Amino acid sequence: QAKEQFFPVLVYRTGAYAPNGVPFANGYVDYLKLVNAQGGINGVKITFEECETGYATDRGVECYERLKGKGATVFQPLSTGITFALTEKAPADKIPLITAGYGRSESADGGVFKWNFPLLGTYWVNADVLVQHIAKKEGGLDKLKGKKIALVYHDSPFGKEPIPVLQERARTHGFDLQLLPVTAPGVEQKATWLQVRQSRPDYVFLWGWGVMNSAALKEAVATGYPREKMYGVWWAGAEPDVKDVGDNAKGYNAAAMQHGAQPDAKVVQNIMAQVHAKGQGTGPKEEVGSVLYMRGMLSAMLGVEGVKRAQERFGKGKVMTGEQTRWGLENLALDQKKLDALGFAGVMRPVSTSCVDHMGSGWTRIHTWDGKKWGFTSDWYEGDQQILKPMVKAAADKYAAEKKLERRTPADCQS
Amino acid sequence: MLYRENGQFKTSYRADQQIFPILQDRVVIGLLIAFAFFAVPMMASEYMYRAILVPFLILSLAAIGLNILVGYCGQISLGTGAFMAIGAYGAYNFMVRIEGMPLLAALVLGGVCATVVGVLFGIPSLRIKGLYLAVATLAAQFFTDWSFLRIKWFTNDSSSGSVSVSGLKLLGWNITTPLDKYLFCLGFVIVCAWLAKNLVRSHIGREWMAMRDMDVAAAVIGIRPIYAKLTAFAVSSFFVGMAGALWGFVHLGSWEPAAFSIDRSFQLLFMVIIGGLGSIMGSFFGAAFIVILPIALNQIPAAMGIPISTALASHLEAMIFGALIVFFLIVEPHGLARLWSTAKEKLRLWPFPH
Amino acid sequence: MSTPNILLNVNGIEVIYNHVILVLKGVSLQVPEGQVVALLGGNGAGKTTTLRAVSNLLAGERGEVTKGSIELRGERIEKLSTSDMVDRGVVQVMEGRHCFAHLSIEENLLTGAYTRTDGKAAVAQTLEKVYNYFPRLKTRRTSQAAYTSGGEQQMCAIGRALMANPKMVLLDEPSMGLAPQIVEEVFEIVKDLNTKERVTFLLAEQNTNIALRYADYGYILENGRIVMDGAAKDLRENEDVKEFYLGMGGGDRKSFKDVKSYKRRKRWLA
Amino acid sequence: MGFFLETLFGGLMAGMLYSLIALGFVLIFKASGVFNFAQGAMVLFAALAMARFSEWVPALLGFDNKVVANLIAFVLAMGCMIIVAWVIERFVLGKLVNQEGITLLMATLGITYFLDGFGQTIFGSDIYKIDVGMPKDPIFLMESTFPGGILIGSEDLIAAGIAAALVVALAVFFQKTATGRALRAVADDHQAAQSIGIPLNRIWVIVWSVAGFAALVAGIIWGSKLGVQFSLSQVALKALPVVILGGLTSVPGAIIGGLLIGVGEKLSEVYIGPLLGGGIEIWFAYVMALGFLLVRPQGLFGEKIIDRV
Amino acid sequence: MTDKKIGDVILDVQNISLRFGGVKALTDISFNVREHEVRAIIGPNGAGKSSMLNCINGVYTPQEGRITFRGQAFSHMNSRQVAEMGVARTFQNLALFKGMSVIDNIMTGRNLKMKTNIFQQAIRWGAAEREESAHREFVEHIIDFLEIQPHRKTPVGRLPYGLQKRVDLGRALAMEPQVLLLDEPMAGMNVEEKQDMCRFILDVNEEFGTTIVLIEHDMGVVMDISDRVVVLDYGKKIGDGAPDEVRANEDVIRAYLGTSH
Ligand SMILES: Nc1ncnc2c1ncn2[C@@H]1O[C@H](COP(=O)(O)OP(=O)(O)OP(=O)(O)O)[C@@H](O)[C@H]1O
Ligand SMILES: Nc1ncnc2c1ncn2[C@@H]1O[C@H](COP(=O)(O)OP(=O)(O)OP(=O)(O)O)[C@@H](O)[C@H]1O
Ligand SMILES: [Mg+2]
Ligand SMILES: [Mg+2]
Repeated sequence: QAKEQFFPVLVYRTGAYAPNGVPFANGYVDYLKLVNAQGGINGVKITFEECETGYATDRGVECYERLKGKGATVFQPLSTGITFALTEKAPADKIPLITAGYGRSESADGGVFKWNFPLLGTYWVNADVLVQHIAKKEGGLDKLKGKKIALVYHDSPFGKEPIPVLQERARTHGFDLQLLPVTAPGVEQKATWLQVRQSRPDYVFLWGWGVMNSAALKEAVATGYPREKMYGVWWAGAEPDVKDVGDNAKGYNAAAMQHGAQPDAKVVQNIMAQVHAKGQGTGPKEEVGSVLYMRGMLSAMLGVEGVKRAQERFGKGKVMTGEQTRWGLENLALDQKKLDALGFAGVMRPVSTSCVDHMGSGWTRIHTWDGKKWGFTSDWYEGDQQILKPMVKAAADKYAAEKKLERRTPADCQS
Repeated sequence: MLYRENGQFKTSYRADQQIFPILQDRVVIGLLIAFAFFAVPMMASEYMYRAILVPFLILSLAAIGLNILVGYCGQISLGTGAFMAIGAYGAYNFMVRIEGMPLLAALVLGGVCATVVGVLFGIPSLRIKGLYLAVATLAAQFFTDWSFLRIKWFTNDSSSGSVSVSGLKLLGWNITTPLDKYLFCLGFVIVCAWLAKNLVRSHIGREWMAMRDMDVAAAVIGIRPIYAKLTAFAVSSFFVGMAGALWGFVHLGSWEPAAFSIDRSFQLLFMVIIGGLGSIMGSFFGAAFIVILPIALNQIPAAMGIPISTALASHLEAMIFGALIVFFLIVEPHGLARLWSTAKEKLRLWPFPH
Repeated sequence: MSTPNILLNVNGIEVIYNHVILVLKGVSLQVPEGQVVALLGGNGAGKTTTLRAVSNLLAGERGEVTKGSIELRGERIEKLSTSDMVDRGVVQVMEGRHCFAHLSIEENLLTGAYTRTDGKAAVAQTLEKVYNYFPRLKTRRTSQAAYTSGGEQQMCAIGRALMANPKMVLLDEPSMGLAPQIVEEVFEIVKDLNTKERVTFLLAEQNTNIALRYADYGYILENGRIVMDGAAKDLRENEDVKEFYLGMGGGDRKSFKDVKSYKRRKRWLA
Repeated sequence: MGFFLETLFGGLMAGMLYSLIALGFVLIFKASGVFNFAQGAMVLFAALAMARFSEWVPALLGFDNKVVANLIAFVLAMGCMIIVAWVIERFVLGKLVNQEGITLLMATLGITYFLDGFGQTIFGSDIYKIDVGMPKDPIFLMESTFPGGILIGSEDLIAAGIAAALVVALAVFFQKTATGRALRAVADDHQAAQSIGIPLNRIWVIVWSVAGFAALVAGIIWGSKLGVQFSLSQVALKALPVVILGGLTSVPGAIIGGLLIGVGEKLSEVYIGPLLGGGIEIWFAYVMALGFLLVRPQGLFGEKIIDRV
Repeated sequence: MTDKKIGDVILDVQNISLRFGGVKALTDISFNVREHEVRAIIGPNGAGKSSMLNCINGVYTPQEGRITFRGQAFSHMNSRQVAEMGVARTFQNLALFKGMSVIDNIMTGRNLKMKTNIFQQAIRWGAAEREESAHREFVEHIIDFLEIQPHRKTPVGRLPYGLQKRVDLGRALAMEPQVLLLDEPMAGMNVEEKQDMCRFILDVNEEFGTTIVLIEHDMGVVMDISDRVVVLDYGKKIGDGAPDEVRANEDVIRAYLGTSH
């Protein structure tokens, strides 16, 4: 039998979130194709199968069960809800979950969450970085005192994730946090923006997904709230969010999870040359290099690198099991050299994970919409570990207590 | 010729009141249950359990609950998801807040929570009727969705509003493997279905149906609308609540309010209508249809090796699903259960038509 | 009258409800133009079903004609829709009233004229005529139909059918629920329309007595089969009919109080 | 005070937008007794058609006049809606004559799935734009009286005007014409309506086409507000409380209901919401409708529900 | 007529007036019903006969007047109370439970007499089952009595009109009523069926001593089987007395009978 490493691909190409889901899925699949075009993972060919979740948890679970049976070694659930559900199932099945830039923030604690890998950053990091950024703009954290920040969020676990960090920050720096939930899917936000207009916050953080983002921007236009004062989560900072608002969204900022829209990155060029040029591209060419496409690619790369790293220990050119891949992800060491070789120079910074740290790194930039495209407008930030670490630990401990789990021993970490 | 009740004389009313008065039916059902308990575990794969059988069983239970309300009592509800959520979060709270809470008790108590809220939301039904009531029940749906997101106490202060349970245990039996879960659900659902069937063929069931068919006449023969409607809401929510608890505990293991969204409510309504209003058996048919159909449609292209894109496949799936629903409604507006009994009637006449 | 042409010809039809319940087992009957034909028979004989088959209202009841043919002026009509039938001048008055509950009596009557194209004045004229037939409707013209008495609804249903200016009316139990006086009146109206406007009637009726008085010809339907037919006056004289349908065993009418034995007709049929 | 007025106006505007969708429901219910859950899907379908045609037509014919493109797209989209109406009558409703309300409701849910899938298959599932030149910038009223003035979305204002006009036209149609009366008769009793010769199939095609037209107008307005994409079908959920509050059978009810819900929803979110943690408007709208129904079970202007022995 | 003992007044209707907006359905109606008698109410269409029954039943609440049942006076009756006091009723417009079988329809008539609670019913085994069987037996007697055995398990919606009327009667009989109100029980039946129906009604009246209030348009039936007749016209009472008296009453002839029968 040929040596093939199977990658399940959970996607949503239909439904309310399709405009965002499609480019992500295309990036993901294109990267896998690129790896194959370059000879596979040390000679092991990648096979993959898409499964449509429609962003619905029960369908996601069904996809998981189905693709698991086909020999999946790593899952990327691509929805907070599905992540929650799979977190319960993965340990029994011994399949790691990569949730790059989403999922439960406390799962960064590998001591409790053995099978979860929120690589490259969690929502808590994202929220923390936004605070840091505006503090910098204001001229220091102390300048935040008395300021008012409104969080306009998707009323769901996803939208509520940043609240503890922001509350913590608000307490220490003395700024006001106004919470404005928006009922999913967020097509009607008039009341929310009337409240914004009334309280005139200094900044608005936009924690939305899908149609909610563009609707928020349009309401901001209609109520005259300056877009420059709006900062989005990294899922609210892609082309579909601003495309049909166009010029009116000019000045709107969002966090960039390491990367932004970088059509001229090396890896993107590779895809154009080795995949699209051969007519094997998954989506339209124009979309290649867009924000969510890049994120899909990045996520795929992390999975592939996990397998590659595992092969280093368990045998090059072999097909890895879920457990072996888990080790690979836990011992990921993507230094600058490797990244450069992969073509990710300028797209992301090095990541290295460990038994306790399943996040690896949390580098983030801010990018801004200029009416036509996204461009970086800040330097790199990282989440403030002094604040985040204790929070992660406390939350993870609570989870462990609820589940009657023991923290992993150092011995277990070696395995 | 095989399927006849000829020669099967009932010597007591009791015998005539059995769930399946015809011997052949009893044998078939007996075999079916035996098959489910003994043969299925020998053949089913893990995927079958987790993605099909367990959801099918749990949703059947919810459909039975909804059928009591809609099919038997005639009160259309679009808020079933809410009562599932209440059952799930209720059971969860009993589980985490009371040390050593037995699983079964938690599930039942979850059902009780749903019952209480169900009765509360049932009160307007005394005045509001038909489609007005149907839409008004969405108030329950959106209100509970909101409550479980907003009121932290319900989710044991989880920052995101999502909760999880594990380590299910019943009288020393650790329910961990998919097979365990399947058997547990199977037993639970069969018992519940039996209870539900008993209710609907007792006088309380007749009161519900009387309310459904002609409420003024029902009142004239001494049925109190308040009692009939509220018990229907109560019993229905009880089953739905337990189903919700099972869905959370056994199927998902971890859930957020979105697991019980309005889509779930519609899905359940589909089940009872496709399956057959006013039929316990129909609830199973409906659940099977709605659970299996999309999965099957989804896998057909891959299984046949037709290379179409995921998006197109799922659009086609939605189209075929919608078309099939319409098709079945046209073939038999009273659902699969009626189709089934018509088929049986034909069989009874076979080989002589009519 | 010379040999009248056959307006409606029902030819050995079988009707099955719900794919399994066989109700009509080969019913044949003919309605000559300009005549009143009565369809008699006990409960469940299949009278309503026969009328539904003619007016093509079976589909809504999940019934279908599986054998035989129905012809209107020689044209096969089984595949037509009800509104096509109305266009051809055939209107049914449904059993059990079926008024439009939310519309007022007058609106009910006016909808009856939906298919008419001869202008408002003509419709108003017919409306006046209907009000003349049923003065009670005029007094209740603005009430919602649902809140009128059973008899008023029955009048409304009949009046509504007349509003279409039909050539042929299928009347299903017109006398049901009407006070005796009004029953007479209804049949007078039937006679009136029949003689003056040459409207053809096929009426299903339980009140055999009066039906046979006004009809030209009668069919007796039992158990989905025609068991007897003949000119109305012959039927009236028939001993069996007298006994079983007119309640006149041995010449005299028996008091309802004294009749003790039932099941006779069933024996007769067996 | 200024803020209160602003919220009030905001609510009124939002309410008009809901009315626009509610209208589709009312039309179909009034004329056939079908509670059409597919209205949301029809809005999406119409909007998708409009958006894509206005993109394709200039590309295909090679001209660059936005107004003409929009006009042609509108006509084509309307054509699509008529075809949809015809197909629905021919293959769905025509075969379900005389069935119970709930069966018909389920059938429309089936249609919803079909239309969602079909619409996205032919028109795509990305975000598309409808640009009929709706002004985006806010208008400020009474700037002298209140600091900052009272803000009103100009887009909303136009939408509200269109909605009002549409409603008036339809209300007249239903109350004053013979067809209107026939439509109401059909809603009461399919079979009886058939028996007096009302051609159900033709009537239904007409009604569904009119509802399709309402969906198209709603789709254009909502679409230019939100962008055309799948979530558009979910705005239907916002129209449901409007429909029951105004009365399922009343065209003016759709407007009044819309205004009440819009205002109630916004005021509650702005004034009560913060006390409860926010996000209450959706359920508040339903609870409000529920409250009204307790007093008048048929909605404000609906036809009385008749139960009589 | 002679061998039957007619007792005291069981139901006394005093000065009932009922209006619907502008429509005066009943104006100041008084009459009484004696135990064991067959009391007919006749009158032209829309006279208010059904409305009268609805008032007695508690479906309508009259604006004025009282109804005395066995010496107890009520100005408003609640349907449930009325049922508990032993008044049963059939309907002009067939108010059967369409989706239920004949047996179930008649069984609902026994509901007031069934006492097991919801938990016992859910378990069924034991008390609930015994109760069910006992009542089922009673219902089977009614079915035999009404000769609808072959249709036992048919959903009533599928039955022809006449049989539905019989089931309606069966349901009322299942309540073992003391007073039975019948609203046009023989509409839509042919003579023979009417004869059967009369037989049922008289049997009930004679065997169980049930008091009967009957609305009927067939004068033959009314004159033959009733003991006393009330005549309503436009909501007013225009006659009351034995059949022969009523038949001779000029007002009644003018308003209702047309020609004298
Ligand atoms: N919709 C239906 N589904 C199933 N069976 C039906 C249906 N309608 C009528 N039947 C059956 O068809 C038979 C004939 O019914 P039909 O209504 O034609 O009788 P009928 O002669 O009009 O009686 P009646 O005088 O009581 O109205 C009956 O046995 C009845 O049970
Ligand atoms: N709920 C109601 N609302 C309005 N009007 C009503 C209502 N119920 C009855 N009526 C009116 O009261 C009058 C008496 O009606 P009722 O039904 O009592 O007549 P009836 O004597 O039974 O006539 P029939 O012999 O035709 O059945 C009628 O004119 C009717 O329209
Ligand atoms: Mg009939
Ligand atoms: Mg009456």
